[in-house]
Amino acid sequence: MDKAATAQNSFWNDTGRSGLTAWIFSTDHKRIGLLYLYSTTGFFLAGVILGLILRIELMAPGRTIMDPRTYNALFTLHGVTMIFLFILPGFPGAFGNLVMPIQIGASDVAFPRLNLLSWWLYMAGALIALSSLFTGGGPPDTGWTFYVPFSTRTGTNVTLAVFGVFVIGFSAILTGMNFITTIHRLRAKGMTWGRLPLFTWSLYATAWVQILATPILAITLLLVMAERLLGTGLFDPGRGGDPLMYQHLFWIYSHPAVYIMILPAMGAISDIIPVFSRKPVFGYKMIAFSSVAIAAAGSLVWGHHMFTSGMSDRAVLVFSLLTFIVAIPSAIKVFNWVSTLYKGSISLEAPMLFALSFILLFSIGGLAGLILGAAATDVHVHDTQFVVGHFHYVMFGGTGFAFFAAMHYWLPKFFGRRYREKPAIIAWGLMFTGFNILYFSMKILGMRGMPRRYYDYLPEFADLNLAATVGSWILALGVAMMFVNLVSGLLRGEPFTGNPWGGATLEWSVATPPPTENFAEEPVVTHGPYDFTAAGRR
Amino acid sequence: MNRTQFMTTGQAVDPAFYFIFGASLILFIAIAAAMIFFVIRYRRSKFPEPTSAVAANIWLEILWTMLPTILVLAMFWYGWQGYLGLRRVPPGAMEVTATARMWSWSFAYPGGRTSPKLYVPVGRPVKITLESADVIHGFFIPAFRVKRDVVPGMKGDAWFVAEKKGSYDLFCSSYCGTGHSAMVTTVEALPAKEFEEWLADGGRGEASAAADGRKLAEAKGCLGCHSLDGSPKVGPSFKGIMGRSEVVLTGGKERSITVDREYLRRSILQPSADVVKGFQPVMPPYPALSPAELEALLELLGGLK
Amino acid sequence: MDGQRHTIIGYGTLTAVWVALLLLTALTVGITRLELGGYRVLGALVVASLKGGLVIAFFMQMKSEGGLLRLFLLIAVVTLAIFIGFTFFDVLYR
Amino acid sequence: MEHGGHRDGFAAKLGMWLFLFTEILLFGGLFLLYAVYLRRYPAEFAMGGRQLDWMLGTANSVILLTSSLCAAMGVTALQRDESRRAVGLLCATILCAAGFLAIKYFEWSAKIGHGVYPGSERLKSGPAGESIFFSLYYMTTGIHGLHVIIGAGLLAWISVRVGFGKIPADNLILLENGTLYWHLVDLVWIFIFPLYYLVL
Ligand code: HEA
Ligand code: HEA
Ligand code: HEC
Ligand code: CUA
Ligand SMILES: [Cu+2]
Repeated sequence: MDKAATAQNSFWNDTGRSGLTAWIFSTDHKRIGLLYLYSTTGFFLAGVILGLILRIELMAPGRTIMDPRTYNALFTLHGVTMIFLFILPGFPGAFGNLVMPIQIGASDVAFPRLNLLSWWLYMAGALIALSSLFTGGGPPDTGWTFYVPFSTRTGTNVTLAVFGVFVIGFSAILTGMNFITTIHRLRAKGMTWGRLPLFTWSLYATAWVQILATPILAITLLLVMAERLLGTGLFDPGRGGDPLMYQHLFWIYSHPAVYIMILPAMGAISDIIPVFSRKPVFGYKMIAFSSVAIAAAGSLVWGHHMFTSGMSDRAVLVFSLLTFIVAIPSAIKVFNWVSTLYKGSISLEAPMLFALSFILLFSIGGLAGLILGAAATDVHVHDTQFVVGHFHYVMFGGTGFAFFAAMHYWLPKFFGRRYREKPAIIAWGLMFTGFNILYFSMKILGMRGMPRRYYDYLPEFADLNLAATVGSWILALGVAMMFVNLVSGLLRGEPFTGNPWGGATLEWSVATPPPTENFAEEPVVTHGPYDFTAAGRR
Repeated sequence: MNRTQFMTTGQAVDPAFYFIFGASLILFIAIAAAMIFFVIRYRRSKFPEPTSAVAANIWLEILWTMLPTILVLAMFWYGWQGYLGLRRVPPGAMEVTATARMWSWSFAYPGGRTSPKLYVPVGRPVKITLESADVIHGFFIPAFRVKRDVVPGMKGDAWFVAEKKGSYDLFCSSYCGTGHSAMVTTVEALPAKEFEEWLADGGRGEASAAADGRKLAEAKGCLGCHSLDGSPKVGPSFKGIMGRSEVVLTGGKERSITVDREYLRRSILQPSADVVKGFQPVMPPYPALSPAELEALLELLGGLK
Repeated sequence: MDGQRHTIIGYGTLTAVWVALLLLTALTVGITRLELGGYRVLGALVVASLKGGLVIAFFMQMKSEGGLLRLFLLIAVVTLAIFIGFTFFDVLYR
Repeated sequence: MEHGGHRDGFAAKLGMWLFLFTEILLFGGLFLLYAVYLRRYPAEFAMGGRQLDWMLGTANSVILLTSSLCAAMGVTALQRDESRRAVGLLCATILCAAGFLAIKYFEWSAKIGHGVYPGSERLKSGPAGESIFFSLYYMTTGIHGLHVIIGAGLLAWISVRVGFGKIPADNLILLENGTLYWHLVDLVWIFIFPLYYLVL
């Protein structure tokens, strides 16, 4: 920020305003991206500490440190924070904003002021959701899924929490329409669809999901509020309503939402792996196409969360079949990533380590998804710790590790300074080890029958729960170390200039840190995003 | 019982599990091995430059589109067949009705006997009809691979057969509030003869159930929230409740009271009238208790010193 | 696609569309007063779709937009149709 | 690919359309519930539907269609540099919106006067399907009414800007987007009207 940054006319110091207002009222996509980065990682750290507390309670059967009500409120808060405050807005908000406009050769997104409004809405929604902890009937205890009729009956402050999420939904919609418009209208000369970096491709697919699925969440949450405030009874079985309709509406949004979480992560991985292999990504077209395919097919499978709900058997048949169809484009991606390594020149620096472990962890999580997608096996593991294991593998091991990869890969570019390599790798090792101990134990627990959202459990589950808790400490150590290293490196570390990793996408062609207007003159793109020779790396 | 007539729920689910798990494991090991091999073999210290610039291969792409497609279709098929096994109740199954409420189970048998544990005869399929008194619960017996949500306003069912005598865990799998993790009971599989005796004995015992407060408290779900041994659960413990002095909130105002019979009666019929300080107003009212049942409960509470 | 749209839809065309819309409104009211049983819903929806089509094509000027917006509109409508339609895999067979 | 820079009219319109899709899906959720519950409670829905006044519904349809016409003509007027007329037409649109809301107000207050509103004693004691029908009716028309209010406010703001000549005739994207929103409000009503007032 200081010396390295002031050396040029970077976006860090070029602004009419000063102090905090230069940030929270800035319409520069890079500043907004950093705002998102700070706020989402802030909530991530808060949420992750909640996760740690959950694990301490589960260390041993019976009461360990809290009562069941607190536990229920905590896992709800943990889930809501992680999903709505971290993982959904995180990738598009932070790295989408930071990187995407530069990647396509634009000076900003299509609607910069709307972009700022998105962040404001996100913060407002987050604060509303969090204020539910201290007002009304206290912190909501419904789980992040807000299932009726429990959520319409409980005395806790569900209404406010749900309203906060509703507001955050608006923010996601605005980001989505901004990104689609940007990618359609603001690509530089020569930036054809076939030359779009895969990260941008994935954001494009994500934006469509945000636009088409989020409104359904909005109306669903409005109906829950109406149910609580006005007594509309649309989901109340006592008044002729059908609780399963809530589940349909909720998952019509929330299943596609898991692809909002994973698609940008896959995009980032597709950008990182070629750079550290110095080799064009294998099967560019298939990877780009499979992002769109995942987004499209992902809208058809929501029913797989309801196999045991009492939904009709025919619906089980359809949704199970379609669920397996979504797995195919994911498989294509995995195979293409691995083939990219073949005969490359591979350097295991921190971003690459995180990217490669993404592949492993996401595969473990995704393959567990297959067990969940098959009707018979899902009946056994539904609502058990197996599901908890599955989604931590895909969300934390997948999106989370990709987020860390992206942090190590892109943040030096924007800060002009870099972290130290060795601590980064040690932190990675701790995280990878702790992660697997923690969540693989949960998967086994689930297969053995331990339900999820259980404050207390039978003694037969004690050993693995203890293992998981110990794993969570190793993981926490790694995460803490990674953040310390990142923060201190980005603020005071060695200068980071030029294009040390040899990336061929446009963001590596501009100054480090990028100037406010990104490009002094409109760039003309003459080669593909992974064409390292044409990019003149050597 | 002719064992070849039906396959158990475990036999329906497990093959699908082994197939998907096994295929996944093989694939995962292959992918991980290939990845690690490439990373080591093509490390930059050995190959400062890539030795190939191939960026696409249509045959490979086709291969790894088709291969997973075939594989997942097989997985789907196994899963679906197993699911059908779970849904097809064999003829001649014994029928039991399970009622879930916050936070306890109650099982009703033909002939009118009820119990908080699920007693079943060994070797005979049992069909459970599921009903909920309040929110969504989940009927889950890991040992038999059965799970079905218990949705208010909807009749669900599940079936299983216990092949060996023994006691199996039964969980509430669907999150239902504070006592969710305490909504645990067992399936007691008894040899057919013992089961018949149990059922017959219960028929007699039932008449006196109203008089037996403890059984009643169990059947009505009181013990899901109140303990008899002094430990607080969701609600205050019943132990030593009579004559206890405590602070309650009446219409939002705190006042001190001493527990007497009249207060107990009101607490059961209109729990929201006086809410014990430090507890949530979550106890459901019990207007449907018969006078005899209410009397028996009060008797029980009064006697717990 | 072209950034700026140059076609101007005349007052006459707009008024004609409006008249058509009013006629269609009268038509829906008419056919739903008939005893058509289940076809009433279908008929009303067909007419409503026609009206919607007119509003989109002329008032919202989709007629003179490029293919891109039309494709997008199609995507949105198909998505909604899928959301409603697939729910009926459950509702119809429960 | 043309690079739009700061005055990329098509980008603004593209963004607006994308936003309209989200509105369509928002109401889509309500139509989904309508479809499901109509199938489950045909008789009760018919009973509920007959309690709605189809004449008022028709009147409101005509009003909204007319308002849409005015809005569309407003765009044409501005394109032809007749900004006076454009403002007049926008005012007519807003007037229609007011009329629509007035009729809705009478409709709602009459219903509420009869004790028909979500959670009312009458609905609670009546058949289940009827309470579902009216809850849906109130939610759908309520959210639609909210859109009418927002749309009218938007158009009012735009007409002030047009009146003060803030929008040059060749850059009427703001007006176009405002009227697009308004037409969406009309579009949604085109479906609400038969489903609630006619087919039952
Ligand atoms: C980032 C988020 C994310 C992602 C990407 C996924 C991806 C997938 N999920 Fe997951 N899922 C969640 C987040 C996610 N999920 C969450 C949060 C829940 C719980 C919600 C709650 O109840 O609280 C959940 C729950 C959930 C359920 C419901 C479980 C239950 O409650 O009973 C199901 C059921 O089908 C499922 C399936 C899948 C499948 C099939 C995929 C697929 O997309 C996975 C595809 C990936 C692979 C298949 C692996 C990679 C490929 C290979 C290694 C090659 C070989 C592959 C083949 C041959 C096919 N998920
Ligand atoms: C991205 C999403 C995400 C992430 C990253 C996590 C992370 C973690 N979660 Fe998460 N979890 C969810 C999403 C996520 N979770 C969701 C959606 C649910 C479902 C909720 C529901 O049922 O409704 C859930 C539920 C859930 C449960 C199940 C509750 C139950 O069913 O009973 C448990 C139990 O162990 C758990 C534990 C953890 C742990 C131990 C972590 C660990 O990763 C945490 C490890 C700890 C650290 C990494 C902390 C280290 C950091 C520091 C100490 C700060 C240092 C700071 C600086 C130096 C600046 N989670
Ligand atoms: C859903 C959980 C739940 C169930 C089931 C339940 N209770 Fe309670 N009960 C509570 C809670 C919580 C309180 C404390 C708050 C209050 O007073 O309302 C309470 C309070 C009471 C009190 C007053 C205790 C005191 O210390 O003043 C009595 C008596 C009582 N319950 C009896 C019963 C009986 C008898 C039943 C069964 C027929 C029953 N409860 C079922 C949750 C429950
Ligand atoms: Cu009952 Cu969980
Ligand atoms: Cu899903």
